[in-house]
Amino acid sequence: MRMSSLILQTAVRFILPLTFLYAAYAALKGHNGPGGGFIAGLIASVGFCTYRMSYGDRAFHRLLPVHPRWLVFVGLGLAGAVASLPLLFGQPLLRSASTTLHLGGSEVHLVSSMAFDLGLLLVVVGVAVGMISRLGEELDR
Amino acid sequence: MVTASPYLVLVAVGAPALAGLATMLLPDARKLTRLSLATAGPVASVVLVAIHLGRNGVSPADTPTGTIPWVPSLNLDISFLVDGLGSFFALLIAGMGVIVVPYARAYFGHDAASLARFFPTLGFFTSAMLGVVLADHLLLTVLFWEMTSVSSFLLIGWDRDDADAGKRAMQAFFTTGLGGLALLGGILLFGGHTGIWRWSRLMAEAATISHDGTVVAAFVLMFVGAATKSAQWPLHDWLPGAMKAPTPVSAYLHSATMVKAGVFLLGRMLPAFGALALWLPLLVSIGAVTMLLGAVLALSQDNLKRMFAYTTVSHLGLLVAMYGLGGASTAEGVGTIHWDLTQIASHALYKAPLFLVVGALAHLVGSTRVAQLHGLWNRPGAGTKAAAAVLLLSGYALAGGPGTVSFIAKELFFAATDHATAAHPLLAVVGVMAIAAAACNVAIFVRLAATVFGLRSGAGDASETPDATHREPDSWSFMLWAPAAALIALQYLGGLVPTLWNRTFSGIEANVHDEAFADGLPWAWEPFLHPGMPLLMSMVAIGAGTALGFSRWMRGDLVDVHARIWPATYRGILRGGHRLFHSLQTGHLRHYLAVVFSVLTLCIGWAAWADPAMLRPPAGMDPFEYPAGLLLGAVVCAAAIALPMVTERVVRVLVLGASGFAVVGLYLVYQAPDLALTQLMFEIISVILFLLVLRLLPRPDHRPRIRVLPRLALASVVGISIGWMTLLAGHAVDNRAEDAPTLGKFFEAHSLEGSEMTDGRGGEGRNVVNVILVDFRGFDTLGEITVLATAVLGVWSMLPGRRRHREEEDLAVDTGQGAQP
Amino acid sequence: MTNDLLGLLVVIPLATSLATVALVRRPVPQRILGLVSLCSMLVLALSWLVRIRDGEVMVSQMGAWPAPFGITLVFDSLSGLLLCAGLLVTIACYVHGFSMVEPSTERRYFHPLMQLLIVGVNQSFLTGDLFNLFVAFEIMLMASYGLLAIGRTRRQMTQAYKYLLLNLVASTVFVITAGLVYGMTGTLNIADLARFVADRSNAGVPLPTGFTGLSVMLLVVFGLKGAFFPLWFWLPDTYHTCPISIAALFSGLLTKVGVYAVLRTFPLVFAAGDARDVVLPILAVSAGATMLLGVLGAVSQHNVRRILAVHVISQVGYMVFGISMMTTVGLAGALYYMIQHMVVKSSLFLCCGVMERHAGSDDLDEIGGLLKRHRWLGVAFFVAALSLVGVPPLSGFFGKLVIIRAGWTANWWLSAIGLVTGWLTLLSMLKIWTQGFWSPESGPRMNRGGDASGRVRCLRAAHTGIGILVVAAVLIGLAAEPIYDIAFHAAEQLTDPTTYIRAVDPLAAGSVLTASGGGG
Amino acid sequence: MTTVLAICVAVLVTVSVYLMLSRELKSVAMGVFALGHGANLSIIAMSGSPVLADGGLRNPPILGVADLVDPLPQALILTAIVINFAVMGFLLTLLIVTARRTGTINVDELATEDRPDGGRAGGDR
Repeated sequence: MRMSSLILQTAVRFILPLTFLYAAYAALKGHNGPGGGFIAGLIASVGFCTYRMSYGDRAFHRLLPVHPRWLVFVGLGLAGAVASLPLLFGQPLLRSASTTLHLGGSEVHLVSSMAFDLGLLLVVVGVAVGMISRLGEELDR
Repeated sequence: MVTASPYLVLVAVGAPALAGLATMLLPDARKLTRLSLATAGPVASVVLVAIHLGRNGVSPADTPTGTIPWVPSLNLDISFLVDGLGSFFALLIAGMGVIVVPYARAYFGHDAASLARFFPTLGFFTSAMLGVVLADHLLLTVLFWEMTSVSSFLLIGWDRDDADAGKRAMQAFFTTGLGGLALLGGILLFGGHTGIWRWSRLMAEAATISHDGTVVAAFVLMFVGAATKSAQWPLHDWLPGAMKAPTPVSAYLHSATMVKAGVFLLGRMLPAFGALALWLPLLVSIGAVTMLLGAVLALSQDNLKRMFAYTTVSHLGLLVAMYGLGGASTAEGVGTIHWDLTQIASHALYKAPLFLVVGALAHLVGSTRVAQLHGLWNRPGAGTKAAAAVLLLSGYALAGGPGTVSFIAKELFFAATDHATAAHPLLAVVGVMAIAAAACNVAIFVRLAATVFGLRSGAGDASETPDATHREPDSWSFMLWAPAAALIALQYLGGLVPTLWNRTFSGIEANVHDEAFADGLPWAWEPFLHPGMPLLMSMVAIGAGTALGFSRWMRGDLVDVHARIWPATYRGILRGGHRLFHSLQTGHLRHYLAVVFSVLTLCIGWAAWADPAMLRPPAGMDPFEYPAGLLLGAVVCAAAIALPMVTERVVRVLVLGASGFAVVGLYLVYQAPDLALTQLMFEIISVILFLLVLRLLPRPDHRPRIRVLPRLALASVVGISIGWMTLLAGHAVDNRAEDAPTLGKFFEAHSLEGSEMTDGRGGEGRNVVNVILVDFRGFDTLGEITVLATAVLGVWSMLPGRRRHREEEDLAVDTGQGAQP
Repeated sequence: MTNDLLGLLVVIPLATSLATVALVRRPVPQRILGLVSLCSMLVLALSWLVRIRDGEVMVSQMGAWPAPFGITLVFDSLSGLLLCAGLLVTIACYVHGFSMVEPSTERRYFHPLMQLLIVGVNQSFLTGDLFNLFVAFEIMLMASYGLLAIGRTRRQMTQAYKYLLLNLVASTVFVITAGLVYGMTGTLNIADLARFVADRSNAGVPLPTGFTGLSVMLLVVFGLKGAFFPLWFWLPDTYHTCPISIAALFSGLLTKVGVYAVLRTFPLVFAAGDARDVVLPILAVSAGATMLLGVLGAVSQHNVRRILAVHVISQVGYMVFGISMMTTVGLAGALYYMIQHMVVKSSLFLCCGVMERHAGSDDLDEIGGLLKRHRWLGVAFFVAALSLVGVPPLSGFFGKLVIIRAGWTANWWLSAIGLVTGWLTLLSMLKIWTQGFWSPESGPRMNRGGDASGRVRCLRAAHTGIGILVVAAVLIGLAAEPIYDIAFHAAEQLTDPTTYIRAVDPLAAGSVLTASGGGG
Repeated sequence: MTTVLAICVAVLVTVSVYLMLSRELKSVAMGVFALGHGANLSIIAMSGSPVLADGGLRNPPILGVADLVDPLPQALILTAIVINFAVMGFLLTLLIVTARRTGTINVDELATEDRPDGGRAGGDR
C-alpha cells in the first residue's frame, strides 16, 4: 500500500532524519530526562512506518535491508543478555552495574541498563515495523 | 497376642493378579504352562490364607494384622482383617478362582488369543475381590471395590464385535460406579465425622457410635454402594445385562463372588450399624422386593443365562433381607440371623454350577435356551448326559429340595422370618414373599426337569436357530462339566452329611442366634422329625412351586420395566446435559461477553452488599479543582461517546485517535511526559494500523443495530462500577498518610542514589519512570518486550510473507479450506 | 533461602525461543534445542523441589532490589510442584507434537511460540508480584493466541477470536485491578500485600473501603482464565480446533495457571481478613456449578476432543471446591488435584490425537474397534481415563478423596455434587471407551495413519509422549505420599502466611513498613 | 481530578462495553482499544491528584525538584500501553485472517459457522 502523494513523500523525506535524530536524543537522555528506549523506539517506528506508507515496500527495503525479525532477535537478545549476565557473577537477574569511562578528558557514565534500554528500542522498532510492513504487503497483494 | 504379619496376606491378595500378568509374557502356544500359571495364582491365595489361618487362627473381628504404610499423610495404610467373614469370603473367592481357570480353558477351547487376554483380567479381578474382603482400612476396601467394578466392566464387554455388550458393560460400570462413589462418600462422611477409618475399630467401638443424622446419612450412602453391587431393586437391571460376558465370568463374577461384595459389606456393617432404626426396614424392604421380583422374572425367562441371572438377583435380595432381619438381633437381641455364611456359601455352591453347565450346554448343544433343551437327557454323547445330570442336580438345589445345604439354608431363613415376625408382626409379609420366591425357584426346577426329560415341550419353538456355537468335543471337554459337578457335590455332601460342614463353618460363623441351630446344620431328616413353622413354609413353597411348574402360567418373556431405567437415565443425562450446557455455551461472542460483564458487576454488587461502606460517596473529592483537567476530561468523554455514533469507518478511526490524543492531554496534566509521548506515538501507529486493517477487512453491513437499550444498560452498569472502584481507590490514595511508605516513594528516593536499605546502590538516573522501567522493575519490561516479540511472531505466523504465499495456497486448495471472501 | 538461579527458568526458554527463531526453517535442530531447554528446566526445578521439601522457600530478588520494592521470584512448594508438573506435561506434549504437528505448521514459529508460552507459564508460577503476574499472563496468553491460530484452518479461525477477546477483557480488568490495588495499599508485592492485610486484621483496622470489590474483580479475572462457572466460554469453543498436541498442552497448563493465581493470591491476600466472607460464597457456588455443568456438558458431546475439552471445566470445579474451603486440607487437596489433572488430562488429549490419526476422525459415531489394532493405545487411554474418573489407586482418587473428605464438614452439598460429578465423569469416559475402542469398526477411514496431507507419519514420538504421561499418572497415584506431602506444605504456607512473608520480604519484619498506617 | 478521571473511566468503559456487544468484530476491536484507554486512566488516577493545595500542579517524576507525582503508576501504564499495542496488532491480524478464512467478521454469522455442539442434539445414538 502506498499513499503516493508527492507532498507526503517530500514531507516524509524531510521528517525521517528528524525523527531518527529525536529518537536518538530520547534514547540517550532517557535515564535522566523524559525519554527512554520505548519512546525512542516508538518515535523511530513512526518514522519508519510513515516512510513505508509513502514510499512503498521496495524503497522501504532499501532503507531497512534486514527482516524485522532480526531487529526483534537482536533487541530481545541484547536485553535478555544484559538481564541474565549477572547470573554469571552469582547475582540475581537484572542486577545493574555502572562504570565511568574517561574518554579524552570527558567522563561518560555508563549504566548497564542503558544497554537494556537499547534492546527495548530495537524490539519496539522491530515489532512495529514488522506488523505494519506485513500488513502493508497484504494490501499490495 | 502378637500382631499377624500383613505381608503374607498381601501376597495372598496379589498372587492371582501377578500370576495373571505373568501369563501375558508367555507366547500364545504355551497353553498348558499358561493354564498352570493362571491356576497357580488363586491356588497360592488359598494356600496362603490357609497358612495365615493356621498360624493365627481366625482373628476376632476387632483384631487386624499389622500395617504397611502407604500414604501416611492421609492416614491410609495397608492392613488386613482376616476374621471369620473375611476368611470365608477369601477362601470362597480363591477356591472358585481355582475352578474357573481350567473351566475357562475348556470354554475358550482353541481360541488362544482370548485366553491370553482372559487370564490377566481374571487374575486382576480375583486379587481385587480378595482385597475387598480382607482389607481393614475402609478406604482400602473402596479401592479394591472399584477395581472389581473395573474388571467386571472389562469382562462384560469381552466381545468386541458386539456393540450391545459394550453398552451393557457400560451400564454395569455406571450402576456399580454410582454405588462405589456412594460408598466412598459414605465412608468419607463417616470417617470424617467419627474418626473411625478401620473395620476393626468399627467393630471394637460399635457400641459407642452415636446414631446422629450424619451417621445415618453415611450408612445410607454405604448401603447404596452395597445395594448397587448386589443388584438390588430398582437398580438390578445391570446384572441380567452382564450376562453378555463369557460364561466363566458369569459363573465367577456375576453369581458367586463379585455380586456378593454388597452382601459382604452388609455383613461387615451389621455389628456397627445393625442397631440403627433404619437398618431393618431399609434392608428388609429392598431385599424382599428384590427377592420376589427376581424370582418371578426368572421363572418367565427363556434364556437360561438370563433366567439364572434373575434367580441370582432374587437370592441376593434374600441375602440382603437376611442381614436386614439380623438388625433385629443386633438392636433387640432377637434371634433373627443364623449361619449367614452358610446361606451365602449355599448359594454360591449351586449357582456357579448352574452357570458353568450353561456354558457347557452352549458348546455341547449349541444353545442356551430352555426350548432347545427338550429331551436333552436322551441325546447321545457322554458329555451331554453328564451336563444334563449336573444341570438337574443343581436345579434341585436351586429349588431348595431336601437333602441339600440349600434346603437347610432356606429353613434358616424361614426360621429368621418366623422369629422376626414374633417381634414385628408386619414382617409376616416378608415370610409370605419368601415363600412365593421359593415357589418360583421350585417351579423353575420343575420346568427344567420336565424339559430335559422330554415330558413336555418348553414355551419356545425348538426349531429356532441356535444362538451359540456348537463345538466339537476335544480333550478338554470334560472340564466343561466336571468343575460344576465338583461344586454341586459339596451341596449334597453338606446337606446329607453335615458333620464336616459344621466343623468348617462353626469356627467362622459369627451370627448364630437360634438355639435350634446352635450346633450347626442338622442331618437331612431332622427337620422332618421336629416340624415347625420353617418346615411348613418350605412345604408350602415346594407344593405351590410344583404346581406352578406344571401350569402354563408365567411362560414367555415377562418384560422387566426396570430395564428402561438405564436407557432413560442415559438419554436423560445426555439430553439434559446438552440443554443445560448449551444454554450457556451458545457460540455467540456477544452472549459470552454479556455474561462476563454481568458477572463482573454482580460480583462487585455482591461485595458492595456485604460492605455497604463501598456505596458511600467518598468525601473531599472536588471535580472542579483543576478546570483545564475538567475540560480535557470532557473532550475524552465526548470523543468516546461519539465513537459508537459515527458509522463511517475512517471517521471512526479518527474519532478513536482523537480520544487518544485527549488522553495524552490528561497525562500531561498528571505530569507524565514519558507517558504522554509514548501514548502519542502509540496513537499514531495505531491509527495507521487501524486504517490498514480496515482496508483489508470486508465492508460492514448496514443492518439495523441490535438492541441498543439492553446493551447500553449493561455497558453503563459496568462503566459505573469500574469508575466507582477507581474513585474509591483514588480516594484511598488521596487520604493515604503522608509518611505511608509506598513503592513509588522508594523509587523516588533511590532513583539516583542508594541508601542503607539498598547497600548504597541507586538507580543512577534522574528520570524515575525510566529507572523503574529499566532497573527497579526491569523484569516487567523484559516480560513486556517478550510479549511484543511474541505478538509479532504470532502475526508472522498467521500472515506468512510473500515467499510462502504460493506454498500456502497450494495447501488451501488441497484441503478445500481456502475460502476467500 | 536465596537462590538467584531461579531466573534461569525464565531465561532458558527465552534464549531458546530466540535461538529457534534464528533456526526457523530447520525443524530438527529446533526440536533438539527445545527439548534440551525443557528437560534442563525440569531437572533444575526437580532438584530445587527436592531441596525445599521441608517447606522452605527460595527467593530471588530481581535486580537485587530488596522486596517489596523490586520484583521477587518465589519458588515455594506451591510454585515448585506446579512448575515440575507443567514442565513434565510440556515435554510430553512437545514430543508428541513431533509426529502430530504438520510440518508446514511447525515452520510457522511453532517452536519459538512454544518456548515463549513456557516463559509465560514459568514466570506466572514464579513471580511474587501482582503486576508482574499480569505481565507473565500476557506472555503466556500472547503465545497461546499464536499457538491457537497456528496453521489457521477455517475451524480455528471461526473460534480463535473468542478466546482472544474474552482473555483480553480479563487482562484489562486485571491491569485495572492491579493498578487499584497499588492505589489502595501502596504495594504490589504479594507477600507485602499479605502483610498489609494481616497487619490490618491483627490490629482490627478495617481494610481500605472497596478492597473487597477489588477481590471480586480479581476473582472474575482469574476465574475467566481458569474457566470457572460461568466464565468458561472460551474453553469449549476453542480447544478442539487447534493441533492436538497444542490442545493437550493448553488443557494441562492454561486453566491451571488461572487456578494457581487464585491459590497464590486469595488465601494470602484477597480472601483474607474481611474479604473472606465475600469471596468464599462466590467460590463455593462457582465450584458446584462448574463441576456439575462442566461434566454434563462433557457427557453430551459427540467428539472425543470436545468431551475432553469440556471435561477440563468440570475438573477445574474440583480445584475451586478445594480452594473454596480455604482450609489447609482443602487447599492441599486442590493442589494435588491440579498436579494430577495436568498430567492425566494432557495424556488423554495425546491419546485422542493418536486415535484421530488412526481412525481418521474424532467423532464417536465414526470410530470404533480401535482396541483390536492398537492395544497399547487402549491400555494407555483406559488407565488415563480411570485416573480422571478417580478410580483407585490411580492419581485422581487421592485428589478427590482429600477434597470430598474435607468438603463434607465444610460444604456438604459440594461434596455431594463432587460425587455425582465423578459418577458422570465415569459415564463420559465409558462413552469414549465403548464407542471408540470396543464397538465394531465403522465409518469412513479415509486417511488411516496419515496426516491431513495423506502421508503416513511415524507415531513413535507420539507414543513416547503418551507413555511419559501415563507412567507419571500411575506414579502420582501409587506414590501419592511425597507429592501430597509437598502439597500439604504448600497449603500450610497459604493458610499461615508468616513463612512466605518472612522468606520473600525480610524487611517487613524489620521496621520499614510495619508502621504503615493511614489510608482508608 | 480523581473524580474527573473516574468519570472518564466510567464513560470510556461504558462505550467500550457497548461497542464490544455489537455485531461486528471491527467495532469490538475498537471497544477493546477504548477499554485500554479506560484502564490506563484508571491507573494514572492512582498517582493521586496532581493538583497541589495552592492550585498549582505537582512536578513530573524527574529528580531535581520537589513535589513529584508518584512515578510507579506511570511505569505501569507504560508497560500496559505497550502490551496493549502488541495485543491490538495481533487481534487486528487475527481479524484479517478470520475474514479471509470464513468470509465474515460478523459475530452472529461466525457463531452459526461452527456450533459448539456440532449442530446436533444430544441423545443416545
